[in-house]
Amino acid sequence: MAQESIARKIEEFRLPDAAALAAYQASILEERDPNRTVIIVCHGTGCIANGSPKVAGALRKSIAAAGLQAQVIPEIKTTGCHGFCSRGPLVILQPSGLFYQKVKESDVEEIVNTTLVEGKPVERLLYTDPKTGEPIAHDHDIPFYKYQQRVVLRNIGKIDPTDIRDTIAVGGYQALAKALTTMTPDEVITAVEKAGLRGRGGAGFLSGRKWRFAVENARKNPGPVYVVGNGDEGDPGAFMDRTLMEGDPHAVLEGMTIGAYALGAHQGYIYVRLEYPLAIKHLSIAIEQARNLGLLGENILGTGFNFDLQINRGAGAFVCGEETALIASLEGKVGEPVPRPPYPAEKGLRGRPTIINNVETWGNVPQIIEKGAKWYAGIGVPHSTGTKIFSLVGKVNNVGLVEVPMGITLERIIDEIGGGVPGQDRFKAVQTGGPSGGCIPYELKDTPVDFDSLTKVGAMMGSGGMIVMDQRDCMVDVARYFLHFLEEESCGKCLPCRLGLKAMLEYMDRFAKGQGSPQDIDDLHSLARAIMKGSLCALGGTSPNPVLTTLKYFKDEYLAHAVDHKCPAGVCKDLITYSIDPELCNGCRVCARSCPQGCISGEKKKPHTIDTSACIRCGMCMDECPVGAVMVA
Amino acid sequence: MSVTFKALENILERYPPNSEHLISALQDVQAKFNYIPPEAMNAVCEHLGVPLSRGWAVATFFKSFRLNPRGMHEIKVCLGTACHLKGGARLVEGLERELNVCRGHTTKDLSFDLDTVNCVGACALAPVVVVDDHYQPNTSHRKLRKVLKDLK
Amino acid sequence: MSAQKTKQGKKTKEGKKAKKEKDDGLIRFKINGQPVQAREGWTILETARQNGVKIPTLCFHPAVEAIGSCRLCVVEIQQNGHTRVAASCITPVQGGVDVLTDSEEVQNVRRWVLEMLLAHCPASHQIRELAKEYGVTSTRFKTEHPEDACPRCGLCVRACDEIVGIRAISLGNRGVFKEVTAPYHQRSVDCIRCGTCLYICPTGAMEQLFPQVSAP
Amino acid sequence: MKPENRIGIFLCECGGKIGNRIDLPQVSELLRYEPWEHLGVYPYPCLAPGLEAIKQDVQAKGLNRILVGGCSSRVMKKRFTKALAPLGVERHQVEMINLKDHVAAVHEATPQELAHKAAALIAGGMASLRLLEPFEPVSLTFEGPALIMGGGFSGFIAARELARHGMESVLFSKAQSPERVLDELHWTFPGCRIFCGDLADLLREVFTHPRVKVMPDQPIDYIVGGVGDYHVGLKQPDGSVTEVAGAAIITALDREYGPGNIDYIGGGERVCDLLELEEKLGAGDISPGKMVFWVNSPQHGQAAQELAAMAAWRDSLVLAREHPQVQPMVVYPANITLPLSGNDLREARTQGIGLMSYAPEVHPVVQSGFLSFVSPGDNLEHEVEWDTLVVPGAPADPVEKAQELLRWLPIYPENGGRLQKSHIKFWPDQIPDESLFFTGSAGGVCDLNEVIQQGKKAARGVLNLREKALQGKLVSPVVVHVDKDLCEGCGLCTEICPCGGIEHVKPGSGPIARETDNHLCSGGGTCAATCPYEAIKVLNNSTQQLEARLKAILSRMQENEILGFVCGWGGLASAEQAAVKGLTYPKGIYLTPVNCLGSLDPFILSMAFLNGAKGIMLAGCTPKHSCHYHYGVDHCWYRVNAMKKLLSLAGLERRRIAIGYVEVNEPESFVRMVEANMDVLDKLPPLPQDDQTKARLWAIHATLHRPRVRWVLGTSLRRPTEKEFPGSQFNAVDADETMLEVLREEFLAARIIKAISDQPLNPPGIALTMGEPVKSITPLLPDMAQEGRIKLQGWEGGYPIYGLGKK
Repeated sequence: MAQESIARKIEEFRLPDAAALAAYQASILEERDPNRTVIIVCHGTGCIANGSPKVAGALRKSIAAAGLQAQVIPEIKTTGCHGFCSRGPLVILQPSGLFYQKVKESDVEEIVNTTLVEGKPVERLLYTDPKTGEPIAHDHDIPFYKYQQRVVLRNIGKIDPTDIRDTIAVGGYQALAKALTTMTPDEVITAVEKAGLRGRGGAGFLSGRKWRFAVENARKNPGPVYVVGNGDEGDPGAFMDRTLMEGDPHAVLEGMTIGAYALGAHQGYIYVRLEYPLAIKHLSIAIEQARNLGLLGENILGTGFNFDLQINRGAGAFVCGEETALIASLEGKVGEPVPRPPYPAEKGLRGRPTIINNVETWGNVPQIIEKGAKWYAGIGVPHSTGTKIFSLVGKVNNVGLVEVPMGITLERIIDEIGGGVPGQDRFKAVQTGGPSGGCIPYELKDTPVDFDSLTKVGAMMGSGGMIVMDQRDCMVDVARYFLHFLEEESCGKCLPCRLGLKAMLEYMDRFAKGQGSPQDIDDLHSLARAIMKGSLCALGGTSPNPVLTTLKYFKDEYLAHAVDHKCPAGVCKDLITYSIDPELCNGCRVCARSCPQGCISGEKKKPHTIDTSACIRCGMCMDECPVGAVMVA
Repeated sequence: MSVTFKALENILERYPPNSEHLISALQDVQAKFNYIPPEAMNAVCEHLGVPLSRGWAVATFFKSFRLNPRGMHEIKVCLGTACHLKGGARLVEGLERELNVCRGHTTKDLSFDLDTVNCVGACALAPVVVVDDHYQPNTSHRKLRKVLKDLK
Repeated sequence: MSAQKTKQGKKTKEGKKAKKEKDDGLIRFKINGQPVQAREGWTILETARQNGVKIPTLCFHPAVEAIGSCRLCVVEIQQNGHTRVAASCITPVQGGVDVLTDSEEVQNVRRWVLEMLLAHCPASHQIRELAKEYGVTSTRFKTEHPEDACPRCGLCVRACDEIVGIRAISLGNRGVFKEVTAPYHQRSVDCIRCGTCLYICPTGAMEQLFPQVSAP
Repeated sequence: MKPENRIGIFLCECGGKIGNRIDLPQVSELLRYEPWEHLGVYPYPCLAPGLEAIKQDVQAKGLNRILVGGCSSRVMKKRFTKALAPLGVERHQVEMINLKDHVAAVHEATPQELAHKAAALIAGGMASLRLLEPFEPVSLTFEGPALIMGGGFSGFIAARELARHGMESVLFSKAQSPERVLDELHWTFPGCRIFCGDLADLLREVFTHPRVKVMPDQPIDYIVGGVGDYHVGLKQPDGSVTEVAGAAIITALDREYGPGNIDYIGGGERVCDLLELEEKLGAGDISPGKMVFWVNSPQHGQAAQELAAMAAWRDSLVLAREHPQVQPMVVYPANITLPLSGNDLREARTQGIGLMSYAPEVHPVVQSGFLSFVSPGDNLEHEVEWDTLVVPGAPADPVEKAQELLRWLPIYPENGGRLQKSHIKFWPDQIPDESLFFTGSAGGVCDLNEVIQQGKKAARGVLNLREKALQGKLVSPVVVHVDKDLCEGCGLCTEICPCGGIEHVKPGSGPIARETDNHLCSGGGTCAATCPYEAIKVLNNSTQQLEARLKAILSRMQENEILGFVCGWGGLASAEQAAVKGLTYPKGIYLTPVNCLGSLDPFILSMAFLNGAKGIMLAGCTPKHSCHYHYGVDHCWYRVNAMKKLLSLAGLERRRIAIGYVEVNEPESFVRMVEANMDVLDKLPPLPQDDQTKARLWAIHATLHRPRVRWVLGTSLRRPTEKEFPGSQFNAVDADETMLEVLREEFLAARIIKAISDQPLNPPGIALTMGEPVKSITPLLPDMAQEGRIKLQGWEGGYPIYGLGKK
């Protein structure tokens, strides 16, 4: 694909061998003063949107203005996402680890004067523990971080993703060097097998076995082998791949290169969603820098091994996360899946053995090589080893990205790390595994989060989206939402999926309208089964999950809709009415002005009323009301 | 302005005549003309040796491709799960009324595109709306109205 | 006559090969309990038809490559304990398995697909016939386009590509909006009006579509 | 030497679709005495198990002729040929008889009855297969430059592409320098000044490139030769003719624009058309003030209007940049679409360019200094002020160069003056390679950028041919073969060949035998059926094969049944579609598909009657619109017309033969056609079998073999575009009577010959056998004797005795 050279800080020399890499790392560490303050300003999408670039700029200015003595002039580093997005923009001072949250441009002056000059923390910018109410000064003490175990995300937030020197300083590409110089391809595969690494993309297939299979096929009919990094993170409510690619692109590159070495591949592709421009940019820079250092391309680290990477931009199709569809689009075709077998590991890109792994999976590989399979297998639980990154979103206090060892219970993630549900004592359900995952009710809060346990309760690990829902969320509506999503994303190749999703939606719409009958619920079951069994690819095969799990755990809600014509959560438009609480209403007229139907009346400074006959339940008034006087029932 | 052969040549020269590059080439075309003009589509297909029917199928299959001229400003409303739970759907409906255009289309005066996107991966900021590549975190009707006014 | 010579050469060679296959090349399995024999590369559907077992199809035609999209031809394949449902038109034969063409599971898929087709292709009498044949006479689903007869199986598109080689038409758009069209919904001037798509269309939908996709 | 025939017949049950309707075992029984090596019935020959069985039989029995009795050859043949290719079985060695759609599905009759029909059709197929002739494809050389003629702009880009890929080209151009080309550009592409910068680079590259030879454009004297080896003769000013040789010809023709229609506006200097404006722009004298571009003249069509609007928009941009004292505004009809994006509007805003659309239903009105139009937005009449009013130029016909080229190249003017090359509606595998290159806006109103793409495409096509030639893969199958001994070099075939498959000869080179260019030939067969001397043969689709096939079929038909010919497009498709739709029609019609009705030799028709056909029906594509061989169906019309005349001369009913037209998707029409025709013929008795009638039918047959008759038929093509009639005729009736005259005379002559074929006779004797008055034949006899068609063998009782020469 076309790449204008956007690399910065390109080294002008190649690393002739592994020793040179070590030397280079040493030299970088050499010139860095470990005691020098480094101000880290998070430049994850979240923080950027909240204005972190402004903050960084302001910092530079006022530090220059403050006229500190040379040796204490801090280095300002813009890094990838720290995960704690709900508290952005985040500013962290290293090595002390002082943690400032929700920093605004206006706070910068104070930070510089108080912290840098006087060396005291700015109390009001610290994170306060909602439980104790105590301010917490350092990131590692904040529960959100305390209970995490960061393996794949270890560097994110510490390094500048656009500067390979940072990566190398923290030991990047050491695993590659180790693999290339001290291990045979077979040993690498064995290591991955022993580590028990499972695909982080969704199905959780054992990566090592997949690789072995591909190698055998390549031996049977010789020719090129390809590796693909799947960064087409289509699951709504999931952004760990994005964070990884934006914050530590070299980890992905290194993992893929090691994999390529193990598989004897010389060309690789990273398939990134078009909606992730920053990820594309950082990866391109990383590739450029790695090439220039001889960590990618011809004769890597002087070992004679050649491997190069190319970025393909996704074009907007969820189904392209399915590997055969992804291959189709890599070949410039319509992204329709083809039936498996044959699996890509046998006949993939251009009909050759192809290994497609999620970028997070690739991100795990260097660690396995560096620290050893034993160490890795020690993390998590048997059959689900290592850690998994989750994007913890929805109705939870600490929205953000968390990496935890497999096997940790849902409750711990949501309560300890996530800090519980805002305004309510318990969550209602957790949706995992993206649109074709399932909803797990509060009752199953002790379910350990690993591949098999989640599948057992009808959900799935998926790529790691974890959406927390509270009492204000209607499960019928949620299921409907996912169905609608899948209907839009269905490629339409096979009938059960193309027509089936539409058909299921028809049932759901009936429920949402308060129509339908218990009989419909049984029909829906049988239809769902037909779609599951009949569909051509995984997208269709798993598409009924949201319905089936909600039916399983929240059947009463379905009945409430179908029989009592009520939406307990007050979401489904046709079953709710908006009204204004005269107690709370201060007559500011905002709602009246915002109402597209003009069906809200009332004099200034006097309580308003809604003419429900004309109301289209668009919810404008509720969203706009400054005092929250609009109620829904 | 509509396609010029020079601009096209500059794009096509990047790709060897191989059907594999269809999607990338179309993406470049879209980046250049901010939609895919028919002439450009023909040229790309011709150059890569794929039948027009396939080029068309690909361009209509993938959501990111636009076959009609784009407006001056692009509004993308995120409908990811988090945003959905926090009222993303209501935002779109609001904008549809505001601009009097359906999602996925361009206002008659070509001033705004209204699009929805499955997830921009900024769930912490839900509901999110992306206006001309600027994220509008935790946005609301009122905030959006202001943003649009500034653009006009 | 050069053809003749080469053939002589081939004949003996292939002849031997054929013999060898006779000895060991056979794949044995069961369809609905009835033992059948097949060869490497045959599909379950082909073997079934060879043995007079009826399996309904819509998107299958011998003249073009099968893509297994209509799922009417699904069968249940039982192999030491676990079973799977697969489209027989694209599933190669496999020794030792039990293939069921009319099991509970299969019927469930088939019935639902047919019922949904009734709602979406109401104008096709071929589909109504097929549905009736499998006991589906009414549908629970909304019919939005009463004149629609096209199941989007893409046979016409594959025919125009694989048989004719013109590729005047394609399946545009995706999912529920999928449609058979010529580029830009204009009548294609590339179309040679050979009528192959008309002939191969299993539901008669092409009759309506042809004037829209082909310029006289 | 011809390989011995080893025919294998494979009958398809089609899972009952055929098996239940036709008694296939009985079919085998009926074919028992036909010379086949293998005959079998299969459930699904087309599926893997079936194909495998066929392969085994082919190998085991060394079959080299495969006949599949199944369904549509159009759809299924590839499947079989592909499977059998590895065994060395060639495409033409496989024949398919469509039992499903021509017999099983369309007739209400018992399986036994249908078995008879099936057997007849299969026997016909076998008879045809038996006459196959093996042939070796000819590989072509492809050396020398590409000749780029016509002077269209696409020629330059083609030349550049070729040059860049290391191929020489000779470019004929009026303008001899980049500047001159650009000066004249607006005559063909108004509004393209804005590209001048880029275009200048392009042209400079072309004019200076060592691999491009730019030659002054000269009148064309001739273009002869074929793909890989063309020779073009150019008339020099001094009258001499110089010849240029090349491997391929790219014809680049653009449509010119004439002065716009501004008389009805008046306004003198202040009103002009785009062309004038561009000349002013070139000269740089632009008067300041409001300049309104009014896109008018709907009569030129939307495409032209869109182009004009684009031109106006582009010129406005140029003005805005170079002449800020001008405020341009484009007023265009609302029913055309401007491909402008938000960015363009932004630019327009910043540059101060106005864009307004008017409701086309109400024609705008020009006043002095104002233009009033109705806005589609508010249905209100608005006025714009103008100091200069600009209207588009009028698209004219293609440059006169076109006329010269059309005489030599297979490019045809459509109604509306639009040019189009042949080879537009064929199966790709009917033509070996794309080797006809025609580009430019003469093929249809289009923008410069599009024309440039066309130029590139043409160049790529030429390069592809060269590439193939380098690998020795540039081969043309021998489709048409001209018998040098029979050919008299009359050139009729070249005249009527729609696809350039028969080469031209230099003017004044006299009657020399024709060469065929099988790379261009599409196997339409019109030439073969027309050749007065029957010197042309379409290999493996020959008239002889068709004759054999029909004889076989006729011999198995009952006396009340009729023959049907369907052309491979409209006729065949609609016939088979009838089956798909489940329509039915009487089983008494035996359909024989032919490539195009134009390939039906006239004597095939007479032969059919001679062999006892009760009647004949022909179904082809609609003339003008959809005959894939341009005038094939028109040729056939004339032959049917002649046949009718001869029938009535022979005292038989004209309506025993009828032709009809049907489109590919009109099965109902086809069925109606058949039923109507059957009704007509049911009312007629079978052909009388008495000697008199036989003799007359023989005479008809002989008549249609006569070069004189065939010549008249060949030249009497009913061309839709032609006002004139053959010879010096000036009206249809006249023309028809001449033809009738010729037929009457030749028919009589043929009957005379028949009369004396057994033993010599004197005039009264001849007249007696013929059942004609003596005086009607006496004038003819001496001439015939002179021509040597009959011999004067002596005198008897004062009467001359005529015979055929054998004593």
